[in-house]
Formats: sequence, structure tokens, C-alpha cells
Amino acid sequence: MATPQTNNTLDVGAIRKDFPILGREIKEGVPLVYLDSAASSQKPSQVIHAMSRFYETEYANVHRGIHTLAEEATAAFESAREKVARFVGAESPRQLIFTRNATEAINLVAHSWGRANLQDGDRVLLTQMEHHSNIVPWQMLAAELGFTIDYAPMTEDHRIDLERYGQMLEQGPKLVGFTQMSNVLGTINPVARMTEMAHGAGAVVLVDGAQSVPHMAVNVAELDVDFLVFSAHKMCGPTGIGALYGRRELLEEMPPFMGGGEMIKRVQFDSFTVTELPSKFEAGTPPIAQAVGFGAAVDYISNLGMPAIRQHEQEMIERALDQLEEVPGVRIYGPAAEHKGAVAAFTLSDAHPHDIAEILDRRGVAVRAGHHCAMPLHEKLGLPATTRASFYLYNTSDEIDSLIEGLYDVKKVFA
Amino acid sequence: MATPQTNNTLDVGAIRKDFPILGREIKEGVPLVYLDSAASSQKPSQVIHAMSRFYETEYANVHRGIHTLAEEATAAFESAREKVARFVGAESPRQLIFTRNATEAINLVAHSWGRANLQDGDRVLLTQMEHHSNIVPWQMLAAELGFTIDYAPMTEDHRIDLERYGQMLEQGPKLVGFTQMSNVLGTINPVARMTEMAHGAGAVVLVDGAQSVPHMAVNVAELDVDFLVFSAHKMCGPTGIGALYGRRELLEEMPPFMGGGEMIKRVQFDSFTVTELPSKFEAGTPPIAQAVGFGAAVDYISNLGMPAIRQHEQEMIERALDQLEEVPGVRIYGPAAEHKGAVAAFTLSDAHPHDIAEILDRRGVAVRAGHHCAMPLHEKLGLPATTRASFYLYNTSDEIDSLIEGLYDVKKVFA
Amino acid sequence: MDDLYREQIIDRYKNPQMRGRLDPHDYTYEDDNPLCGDRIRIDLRVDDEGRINEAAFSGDGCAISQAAADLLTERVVGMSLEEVKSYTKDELIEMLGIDLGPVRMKCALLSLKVLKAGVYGLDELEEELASL
Amino acid sequence: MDDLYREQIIDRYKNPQMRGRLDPHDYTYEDDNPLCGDRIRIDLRVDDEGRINEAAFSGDGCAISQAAADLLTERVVGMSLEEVKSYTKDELIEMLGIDLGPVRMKCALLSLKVLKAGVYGLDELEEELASL
Ligand SMILES: Cc1ncc(COP(=O)(O)O)c(C=O)c1O
Ligand SMILES: Cc1ncc(COP(=O)(O)O)c(C=O)c1O
Repeated sequence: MATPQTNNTLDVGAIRKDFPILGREIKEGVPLVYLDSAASSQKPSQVIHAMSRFYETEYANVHRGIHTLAEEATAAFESAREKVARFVGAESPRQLIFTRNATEAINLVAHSWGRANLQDGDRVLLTQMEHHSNIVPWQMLAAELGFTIDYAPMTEDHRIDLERYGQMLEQGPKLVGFTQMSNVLGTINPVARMTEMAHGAGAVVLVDGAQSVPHMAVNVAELDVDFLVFSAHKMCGPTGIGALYGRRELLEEMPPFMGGGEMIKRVQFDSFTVTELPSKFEAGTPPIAQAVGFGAAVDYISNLGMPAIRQHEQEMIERALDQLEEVPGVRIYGPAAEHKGAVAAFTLSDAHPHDIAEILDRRGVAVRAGHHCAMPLHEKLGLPATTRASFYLYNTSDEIDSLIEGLYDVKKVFA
Repeated sequence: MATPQTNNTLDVGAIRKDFPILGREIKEGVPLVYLDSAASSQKPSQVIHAMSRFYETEYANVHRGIHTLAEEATAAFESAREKVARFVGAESPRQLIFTRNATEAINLVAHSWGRANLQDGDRVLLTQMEHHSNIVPWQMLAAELGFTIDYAPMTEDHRIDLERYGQMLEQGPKLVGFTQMSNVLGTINPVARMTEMAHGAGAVVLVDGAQSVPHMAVNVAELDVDFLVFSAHKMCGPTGIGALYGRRELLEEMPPFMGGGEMIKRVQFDSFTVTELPSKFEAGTPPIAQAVGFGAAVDYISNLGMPAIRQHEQEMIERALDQLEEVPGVRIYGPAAEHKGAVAAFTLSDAHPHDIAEILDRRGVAVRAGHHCAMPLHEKLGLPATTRASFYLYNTSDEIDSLIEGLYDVKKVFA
Repeated sequence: MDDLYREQIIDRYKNPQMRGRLDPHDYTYEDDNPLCGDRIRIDLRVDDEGRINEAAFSGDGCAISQAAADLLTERVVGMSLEEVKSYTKDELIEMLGIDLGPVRMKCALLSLKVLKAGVYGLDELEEELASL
Repeated sequence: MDDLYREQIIDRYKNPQMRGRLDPHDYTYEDDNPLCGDRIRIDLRVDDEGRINEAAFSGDGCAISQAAADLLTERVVGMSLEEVKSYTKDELIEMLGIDLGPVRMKCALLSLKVLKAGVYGLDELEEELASL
């Protein structure tokens, strides 16, 4: 089923055959060069087919059914949960809650844990490099409850400033939330260290793993985090599903987020009783086929091996940064290659990122341009927008060459 | 692509060929008889393939991208929104918000509209036949805000008691929420009438269309409802997506529900500005492929024609009730066939519904047994559980015969 | 006619041997399976040496849950509380002698859950109960 | 080299004719396209007969948005406010003479949105603006 691996390095040629869309041409004679995996990854046939097969052979609603299909569908759904839970090192699948996406997972924590634990006068500590998904839910809640949000700053080379972070922890934030990998700068934060420091200051730690979990081995037990969120669609899985891992005691104590079927033990006209984990946080019919696809995605990347994926991406980003630096007028944001994931955000003289992306697209090169849902970070960088090329397990060095050639096209247009 | 129709009646033989799972055997020689569509419907190849094709040829994250794939994916996503909006008669696709499911749509209204408009001393009026999804969100909010929930009672034949409903409206509820079709009794409520009465009393009206939208023509303009919720998975569409239709002025005024990417216009370290409809309520990466599947599902059933579907189901339920009534010991809940959808909940002497479902499963007949996420209704009926057979556009009268034969098996076991 | 509904189960469902309540009792616990509404209460009387000398169940639900409760309460008479604690779900399933899918498994195990919760108290065995 | 970036656009982007601010002005409005950060402000001066006799734009953003703003502000000089109100998005696109996908369309239309909002006030044309 999955592509066999040798020597812990990726056979990218074989991998590319698993992804039907990578064979596509953007227009005649112009093959797709997909450098936008940080926004969302493409999907291998193994994942697409797992879902089709599920709908074609064993689909039913889950949990409440006695008939064969319902039992099969429930088993498929719960086995997917086990896979995803195991993938991030959760002790028990009960601690792995399926959400729509990483964003909803953070909102769940904000609404449920936040509303129960935060109040006027409290502090929440985030970082300057957060995605809107890890800022806006806290701002919304702060507007309601009156706590204060601080943002730990970055060093000159766009890494977290651990000294300042440590100082800000002294103010006693109740919750510390940060991304494991910046979706703009590529910065990989020292999660274990930051978590230890935050725990030392008595804070609960939420880690945004949207950009890290797809690209490197992440283990909640080793990192000792309290909450971890991520999305399937960035890790070869389908849209429509994400996950929240939570520490058992916290999840047990938290009130439910949404109400409805599945999350109750009993309902009467005047009251209801909440059921156990993980259903307590999964109101209504869950993303069943998407869970099956999520499980298949985890199988797919686990089979390749997270260390091999990480190594491939490190080679890619080193090469990309080297080549980008040679293009006159290019300025790259984020730390040196060894501190970052396979994400390169840059500007090119005074060409606007939108124009760059558009001209690159003429060559089939797909990159993002804009604020990448990190406006505060861009404000800090003093830029309205950047162009971002991001790489994944299916990208090749030829594709980096196409990117660079495209940038010379841009320079020609704006010469 | 879709199955051609003649004379406004369904060609069920041809339709069944569209659903791969219906060709399945539960065990050797025992074909599947799927009578559990009220829990979730099966999916035609047209829908399954629309999603696979989307992943295989034009997948990317939506909205923020400039490259070709992102534009194609955005166009596919937004055209799906238009289809679904048009399907329920919404004025504008901006009034159609994609959610995870019907349950989330109700929670969205409760959190956003409810928190902004309800307070201690207010009343919310529901009915005794609601699904937990239209009870628990209100109970959760009531526990926080202190308003009172009333439940409009039923007549002896399990229809809404319009006289009592009218009296309860005199107490001035701020919101009236009711299902258009009960998922247990099958009762079809007179939505236009009930809405007019509720509006006359100054209430905002939320209609739970989870069971009606899949089975009959539903038009929000004609019914004049303020909110309508439904789920794709019950109407030939995928799991992981549902919809909220809302009246423009209400949606405009409502604060956002979840925070994150996509729903903002601008974010700064100290504040954010909300963007326009519908994105305002769609935080994070949406269920993109699921929207495409939802659009394909709407195409599929629209092409068959909602009146033809409804007529087929009426024939099915009439026949099913007739045959069920002849089985000694069977007791059916819900009104006469002309007032209901294709849902038959029943008990059989003192055989427990779980045992009934299990024995039917031996014949391949898939039905639900339990409280069907309507415990308060079951409490009212004085029953812990019922057995429910539900029908959809692919069911045949032979399948009703299998159900009936299965019930005689049950009688033999418990003789 | 059918493995699941072999005679013993149906017979126990229709003619339970252990149905009733013990008042007074030394241990009692009641719980239900919210998925299906099955409800079981088990009462125990224990002698001076910590051995169960009387047991009874009450409640309602499907044939599996009620027959399992009937068989289990019969089985535990004469056992020490320690023996009850180490009585496993596999032993119960073997006693029932039928093949069960995951949903019906919950019906079968409800009485064991109730029994153990009654004997241990709930907190002590959260993990074990959760897996039942 | 490329349809989208035909000479006129690049030329206008690099050498705008209408860039600046009018102070005082009779009408002004500023808005941005949050998707990309393009920002446009347009100032107008109007004579006694309601005819625009001076116009200028300022802001920053991509070549399309800035060139479109430059061409549009040039175009409206001499028009009456009524004529501005009836100036359509198709006319603007024709003037640009390029083929645009939906995202870049928003860049191109930003200046028209700003112009119309300045002239009408925002509330009046919510629907028309929403479709831009
Ligand atoms: C009447 C009714 N309302 C709401 C729901 C909830 O739908 P979902 O689980 O898709 O959110 C259902 C389906 O179970 C239903 O039958
Ligand atoms: C760092 C980071 N956090 C959160 C998110 C939000 O993910 P989603 O849109 O899947 O909820 C993203 C992706 O855009 C991201 O890059």
C-alpha cells in the first residue's frame, strides 16, 4: 500500500506517484510546482481511497448503532482516533478529540478551559509569531472576561527570546500558548524548554502544532505539554478534521464546549449530564470519513518515517535558502536553516508579493503571498505582506530551481 | 452523470446502482437492507467521486491564494456554497455558513445570537419532540445566563399542539426553536404556520431542518424562518459539513462564534476586526472537499427532484406502517402517514429494541434502537427506547418485507 | 435459532433467578448504559469473612444485559470481595458463551461494571471501569 | 512578457500620474483589501456643477491595485458624480485591458470600491460594494 523506504531517506520519485495532483499541468506544458504545503498539503491516493472505500463499503453513523455497518464504521472511526493519538504519543485515545481543524481546537480550549479558569486581572502569554488562530480566540475571550494578553518577543534572528519569555513568565500567566513552528518564519520553538519554564511559573501550556506535527516527530509525553492542536489537511489528510490532545485531568475537569447528541449521558427537559471523554467534546455527528482519512494520512507519513521527512525538508530548506540568497533583491525572514522548518518567506525588491505569486503561477509555481494569517507578526516585521514558499515530503530540488527561475521572471517584469 | 428521471417518480432500481454500498452483503448471502437513513444516509458515487476528483485535480487551501489551484479550489468551494444556498432558497450565498454539522450550527446561534440577546428572565420555547442538538445548547446557555426553557407539548397523535403552542407564545419567548421533522415520530411540523405565530409574538425562529431538508423541498423565503440548520451527511453528502442559513440582518449583527484565520479583516496585537459574511463565522480552514461533496449531493437530489423523493418516501412510509400494524405486538409512535416523513419508530411486545435491532441485523436489516438522541421525548412517551426504521430515496418495498420478516424472527426468539 | 440468542440467554431473560432487591444490604450500586437505556442495580450481603452470601439485581434493558446480570449475580454468591475484584470481563464473557460486537459488549458488561463499582467505590478503578 | 503585466500596468505602477493627496478635498475615502494588504485612498475636488475637476490617489499594494487606481483617478476627472455612480466594474476592467482571476479582481476593483464609497457614502451601496 504505502511506499517502501530505504536508508531512512525519502524516495521522492516514488512518493510523487502517490499524489495524483502532482502529475497535473497548470496549463499546457506547464507542470504544477506545489510550494504551498504550509497552507495545506496535497493528499496521496492512499488517503483519498481510504475515504472512498469507507463510503463505498462500511459507512454508517457511529456510536449509537447496533447493526453491522454501524459497528464497522464505529470501529474504523475509533481505530483512526487510536492511530492519531498514538502518532503524537498520547497516553490514551480518550485524550484525543476530533475537531474541525486546529483553529476549532484552540477555540475549544479558550471557551471551555478559558471561561472556567480565566478572569479579570489574569494574564495569558502568547508569542509575537502566532497565527491568528492562536491570537483571536484569546482576544475574543479577553474582551469578555477582561484578562490581559502579552506577546513574548523575538530575537533579531526571529527566534523566541527566551530571556524575555522567562521574564514575562514571572508575571504569572495562567496560560501560555505558542506555536511549535511559525508558519511564516519557519522558526521551530524549543517546546520542551518553554513548557518546562511555563510549568515552573504555574501556567498551563497550549502548543499550536499545526505546522510541526506534519513535519517532525512530536510527542506530547516527551514535551510534557498540556494541550496540542493540529489539522489533518496540512499532513496529507483531508479537510474537515483536526485534533486536540489534552492532559487527562484538564480535559476531565473542563466543561463541554458545544451541546448536542453524542456528548451527553442523559438529557431531561430540565437538565443534562455530560458523558465521558472524548465524546464529551464531540457534539453531533463527527467527521467520520475524515477521521478514517486522517488515520490513513498518519499511516502514510509514519510509514515514511518522521525523521526521514524532517531530514528531507531540512535539505530542501537549506538548498532553497542558499539559492534564494543569491537572487539580487531577495530578503528572507526567519532564522538560519538549522532552526527552522521548510518554510521560506521573503520579499523581492519592491515587487509586491501578490505580483510575485502571480508571475510565479505563470510557470506553475504555487506559492502564497500575503500576511499568512499572521498580521501582528508582519506588523512587527514592518511589512504588509511576504511571499512564502513551503516544502513537504513530495518536493524536489528541481522545484526549487523553478522557483528561482520564476523570481528572475519577476525581476524582468519589474526591471 | 446523474440518474435521469421520468414522470416525477423515482427509478429506484437505477438510483440503487449509484450507491456502491447498497450492493454489499452483510455476510455471505445476506444483502444489506439499509433502513437507517435518519441517522445518516448512504452516498452515491457522484458525491464520492466529486470529492476524490477534487483532491486529485484541484485541491488547495481556499480564499487567500493567488495561484491557479487556490483559485480553482476557491471557485469550487464557493460554487458549492451557492448550490446549497439556492437549494434552501437563500437570497444570497453569504447567508449560508458552513459548519461541521447541524449541531454546530445550533451551537453557533446559541453562542453568538443567544449570548448577545438572551438574559435572566427571558424565555426560549422549544418543543417536546426536539433532538438533543436543539435542547442541550440551550440548556447549557440557560445554566449560564439564567433564562427559562419551555417545551411546547404534543397532541395525542404526536403532532405539535398548536393551541398550547399559541398559549406558550403569549409568554413572549425571545427565541422559538423547533424541528421541521421529528427524527423519532416522523412528525412534519407546520413550519410556516408556527413561524408566523412566533413572529407575531416577536420571537426569532430557528428551525432544525436536519430531517426535513434531505427529504422535501424546503424554502427559507417561503417559510420565512430566521435560522435553518441541516447536515450534509443525512442528504447523500459527506460527513464533516453542515450548514446554517440565517436572515441577513441577524447574521450581520451577531458577534463571531470562533476566532482565527479567515474570519478576520485585520488583527493587531491588541485587537481584531471581524470580516464580512459568511467568512465571519468560518474560522480556520473550512471543510473544503466536504463542501464540494455537499454541492454534488445537492445536485444529485435536486436532479431527482424533491417532490419525487417526497412522494416515494410517502409511499414507503404508508406501506411500512400498514405492514407493521399487522405484526401482532407492534406499537408505532407518531402520527398517521400523511403527517409524517419516512420514519417509523415502534416497539414489539416486550422485546427490547436492542435485541430487535440485533436480530434484524442477522438478516442484513439495519435499523436503529435506542433513544435516537431524543431522551426527553422518550421520557414523555414513557419508553426507554424504540426501534426505528427510516427510509430514503433508495429504499424499496422488498426491503420493507425484509423488515417485517425480521420482526417475525424476533417474535420467534422471544416467543 | 441464533448464536447470540442461545437458549440460556433467552431463558435467563424471561425467567431470571436472581432478580430482586436486598434490603438491608452491605453493598449496592446502580448504573445505566446511556446508549441504550439499560439499567442495572446490584445489591450484595456479605458475611463476617467478607464473603458474599446473598446477591440480587434489578433494572431493565435488553436480553443480553439482563441475562448477564442474572448470571453474574448468581456467580458471585460465595465469592470473597477480593475474588470479585479480580473477576475479569473475559470470565464473564466466557460464562455468557456468546459472541458480542462492541455495542452489545457494553450491554453484557454493564452488570460487571455495576458490581465492581459497588465493591470498590467508583474512584478507585476509573481506568478499569472506563475500559468496560 | 505577459498578458497580466502588459506594459501599461507596469508603467503606471512605476510611474503613476495621479499619485498624491488633495488637501482640502470635497470627497475622500480609504479602504484596504485585507486579503493582501493593498490600501487605496482617493481624494476628489468637485466644481459647482458637481463635476470632478481634480483627483488623486495614495496608498500601497500590488501593481494591479496601484495601476488601476492611477488609471481610474485619471479617468474620472471631468466626470459628474452621477457619472461616477454609474461607472461599472466592467468599464474599469476594460480600461485595464487584462484578464483577471477572482483574487486579483479584488485588487483591481479596490480603487473603484473606494471611489464609490467616497461618493455615495458606505451604507447606500452595501450590496454593490459587496459584489466588488
Ligand atoms: C432532528 C435532528 N436534529 C439534529 C440532528 C443532529 O445532526 P448532526 O448530528 O448531523 O449534527 C439530527 C441527527 O441526528 C436530527 O435528527
Ligand atoms: C501555525 C498555524 N496555526 C494554526 C493554523 C490554523 O489551521 P487551520 O486553518 O487548519 O485551523 C495554521 C494554518 O493555517 C498555522 O499555520
